[in-house]
Amino acid sequence: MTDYSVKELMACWLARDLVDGEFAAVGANFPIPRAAVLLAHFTHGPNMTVGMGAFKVCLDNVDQVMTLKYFTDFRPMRWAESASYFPLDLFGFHKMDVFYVSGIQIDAYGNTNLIGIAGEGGQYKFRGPGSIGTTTLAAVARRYYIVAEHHTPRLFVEKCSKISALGFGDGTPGLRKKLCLPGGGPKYCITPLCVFDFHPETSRMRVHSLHPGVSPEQVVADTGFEVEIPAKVMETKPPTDVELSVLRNRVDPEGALRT
Amino acid sequence: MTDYSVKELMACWLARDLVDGEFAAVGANFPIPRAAVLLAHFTHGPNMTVGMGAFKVCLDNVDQVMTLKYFTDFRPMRWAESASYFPLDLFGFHKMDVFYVSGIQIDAYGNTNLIGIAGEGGQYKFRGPGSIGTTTLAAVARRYYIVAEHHTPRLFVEKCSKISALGFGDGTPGLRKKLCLPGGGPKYCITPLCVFDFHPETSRMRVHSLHPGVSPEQVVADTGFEVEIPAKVMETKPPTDVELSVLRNRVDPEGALRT
Amino acid sequence: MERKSVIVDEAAALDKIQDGMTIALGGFITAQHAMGIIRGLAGRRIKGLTVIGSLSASLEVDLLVGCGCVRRLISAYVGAEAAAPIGPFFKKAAESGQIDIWECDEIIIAAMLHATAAGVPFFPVRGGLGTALPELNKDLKEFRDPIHNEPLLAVPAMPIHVAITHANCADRYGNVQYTGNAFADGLIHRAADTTITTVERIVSPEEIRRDPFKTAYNAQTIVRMPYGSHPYSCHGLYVEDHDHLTQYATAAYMSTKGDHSAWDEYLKRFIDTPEDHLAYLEQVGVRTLFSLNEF
Amino acid sequence: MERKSVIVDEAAALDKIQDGMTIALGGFITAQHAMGIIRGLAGRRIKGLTVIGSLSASLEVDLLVGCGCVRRLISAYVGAEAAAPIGPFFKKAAESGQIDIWECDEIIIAAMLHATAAGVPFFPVRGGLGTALPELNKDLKEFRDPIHNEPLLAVPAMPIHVAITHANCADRYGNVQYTGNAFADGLIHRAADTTITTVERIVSPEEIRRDPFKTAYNAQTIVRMPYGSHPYSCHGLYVEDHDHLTQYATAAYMSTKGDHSAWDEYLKRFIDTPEDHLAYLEQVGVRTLFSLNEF
Repeated sequence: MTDYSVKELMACWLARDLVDGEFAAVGANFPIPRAAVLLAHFTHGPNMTVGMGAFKVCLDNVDQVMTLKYFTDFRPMRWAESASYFPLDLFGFHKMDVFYVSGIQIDAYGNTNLIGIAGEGGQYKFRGPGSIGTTTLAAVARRYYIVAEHHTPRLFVEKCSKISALGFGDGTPGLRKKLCLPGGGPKYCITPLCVFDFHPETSRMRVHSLHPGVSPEQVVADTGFEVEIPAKVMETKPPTDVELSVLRNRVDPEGALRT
Repeated sequence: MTDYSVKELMACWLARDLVDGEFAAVGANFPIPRAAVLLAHFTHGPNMTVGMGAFKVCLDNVDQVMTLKYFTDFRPMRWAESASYFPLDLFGFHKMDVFYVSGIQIDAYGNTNLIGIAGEGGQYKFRGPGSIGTTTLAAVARRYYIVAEHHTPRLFVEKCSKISALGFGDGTPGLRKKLCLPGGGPKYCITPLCVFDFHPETSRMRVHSLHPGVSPEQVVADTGFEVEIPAKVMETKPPTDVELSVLRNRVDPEGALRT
Repeated sequence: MERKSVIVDEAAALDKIQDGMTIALGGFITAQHAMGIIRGLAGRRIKGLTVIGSLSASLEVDLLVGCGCVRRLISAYVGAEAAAPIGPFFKKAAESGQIDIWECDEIIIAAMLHATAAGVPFFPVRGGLGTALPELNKDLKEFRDPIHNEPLLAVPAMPIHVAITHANCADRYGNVQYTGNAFADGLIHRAADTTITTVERIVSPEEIRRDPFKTAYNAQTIVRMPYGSHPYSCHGLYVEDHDHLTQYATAAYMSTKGDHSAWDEYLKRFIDTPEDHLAYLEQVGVRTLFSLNEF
Repeated sequence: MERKSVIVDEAAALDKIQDGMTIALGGFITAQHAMGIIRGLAGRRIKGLTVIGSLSASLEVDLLVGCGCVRRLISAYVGAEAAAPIGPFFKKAAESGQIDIWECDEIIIAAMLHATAAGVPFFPVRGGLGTALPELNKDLKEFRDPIHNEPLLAVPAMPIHVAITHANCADRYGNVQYTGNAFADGLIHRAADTTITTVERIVSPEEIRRDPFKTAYNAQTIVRMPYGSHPYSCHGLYVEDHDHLTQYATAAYMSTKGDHSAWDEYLKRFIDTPEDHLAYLEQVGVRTLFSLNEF
């Protein structure tokens, strides 16, 4: 089996959870989900609608995709079937199948924070960049994934200082339904150490699988909230040779995920 | 002075009340306002935004404009600076300066009816074609004109059976303001006999001017509501030679208004 | 794995529309109606439809009313301007109470579609206050806005099973492009669960990608139907068939007055006998079709 | 009577923007900002602006914050992705409470613009319920929809004095066309009282009329500014000047940490010394400008 980086592992794992025909968008500066969507499109999703920057593209005849530094990059225009600029219309979000979220804090109930961390007297001790589109998309997209490029106790906290995208709130059963949010909420959270899912009753994160070579103790040590680890925990299935080959040759020729 | 038809008189009178720079739309199958807008554009409104079918056109270099049978006619495309399809966006209506309304009934307070006339047991004895865009435009356009191609007691009634476009309701002072409608309501109503304006206190129609040769008695006889005729009533100013020349040569070469 | 084509034939498209569904028809007044599908529904005498004739409709809706397909009608206008100030069957059905009418104007119907497309339960509008609309249409609720306490009308969202549109071209993957105005077609596409689009021409995906900004939406079902909007216009290709519309309007009007002969003849010739869209076009005739050149 | 041109020079356009106004900036993140005007406002040290950086903004907003122009900020994001995860002056001003932030995401800001453009007092959205947004932004009101009693968030309309956008071309009558995406520029145009658009090229009215479907809106004021979006991109012409953005981000970051030398140098060279947009481009240099070719 070929050697692989943990980012490649994360991308391959996320790709497998995408279904042909789904509608998924690829952001810029969020390389793991980008790779996951493109990999799924190339391996088993020819009928996926792929949002790339401000376009919907189909890449069936495309050998290699360039990496974009900026979301608004015009170059995917060459593969575009239509132009797409969602926030403008208020439209179609609830028809989005899948979406990816990150944050400066991620809490035990899958809430995320891009706003900031409160300090003294109502001010911020750390201000984040802003919610982008996550507040609404987390509310309405059919499902979403939380993707963390690091796994530290400062990132994974018991409670977000400010919630910008609602996961399962404080864990109140049926909270999302009570708020009439059409989206199902976060399905998984993937980190460099493990995959979390959400306990169906408590809505708290628990370990779904550990990446190869990662111990339960390491996850406990690096997570800022008390985390449930089932007795029999799976190992995250590593990338196959085929996946790695498509990933490296067509999706990520520049090797952004290899380090 | 050249001879003219009453429709030509109506178009010329309406044209004079349009100001350069205003935004006015030209419907199909509503030939008098159409002629008024185009005439104003040619004579004193080079900076008007003229909505013609689904386009915004500028006709400064256009010798003659064809008459359209159907609103959706694609041919004004040849003069278009932009495509325009208002209802789609819910936008910009409150920025529309001027609009023209007709009806199967027009009442003493400038309300109009395109819906129908109630019969027995909640049914219609006469069903109209529907409100088109008049309900909202009458609420929000800065001002509007009611244009009647006929003047009969059946058309001009004390109270509309069903109001599709609100003028001044039942005359309650400040009604439009109370309903927070941004538009000023109907400014004038023009008919083949006269121009009506609205009494500033009662909001009822009263004769503003009589067309040349029309007697006050004729207006009273042909109006279904009690109409105020001021002691010193003006005569509607007839078309000038210049107006008629532009109207006949550039706006209405086919003579739709001449009969 | 291969990418799937979404092109189907006429019968397969018609099979997607069943009794009792809510359908939204594209185009605007006398432009761009998917007449191949609409005539098919009339021919099959589909029953109990809720029909959204967006935003203002023409005699395509009148035809569905005349053939008994319509239970509930949502449109700001039903007529053909110079050719017919009002749809005759629509008028009669409205007067007899045979159909329910969701009373609205174009902006209220647009607000309903916007709410549906955006996935919110309602949209607020100003037009309609002080008119007969809230009395005639119980779905419209007067309320006070929660911020400034201003009076408004709440227009509810409405689930729509199928949008049915006509456009100039599409590729086999359902990317639809128009030469002229798409009117509210993109909006009803987004509001509906699925979209059937008839097109004048199928073009290559490469042709579509030449100007992706021209793509109006991606339809789930494409049917090729040249002159598919006849007797209505298709921007960039052909104008309304004024004589045909007049023939329809006259026959329908006479039928509502008790003289059914012309209408029965129309129905037989243009709706019931032709086994498909091309058979209909044969009835219309090449000479007539090619007389409708736009400019 | 003759039709008037709406083309003005840079100074005349800048004179339209005064202390305390609410302005909405076009483009999206690192694309298509009217930098000629924005740099002009920074250079004039205009005060007390409410700035809408729609829908997500970049360092053009950070520059205005850094020059003390901003009282209140409305944007879903302030950063430059790979070149700067967050605007440094924005971060510092937010942490020190120097500016008010109208907390939102892209869809909430879009709802605010839609409400303003449509002339209704508010628009309803679902996103934001259960988050910190209603607590942080007192303008957002939780309410129950009047039809189904579902919980929603009301996003109020907000009067906007001037929209400031950058596009590829316009004619002398203000008809604006884009080669690429216009993002929310059409929306802020409709929401604002008046629009100033800087364009790469003035084209003939005939050129505009060649494809009226490409006209995004009609601006009240046009200023010719080639490379007017630099250091941001303009679709179809040039990409972001990544090095310039990095230079800005580094200088600004150091300044927020107390070392002002690089920022003072940046400010002097690019904001305060150049007497107009072309003088700024001379500072950037022809070699750099022409290195930004898109493909």
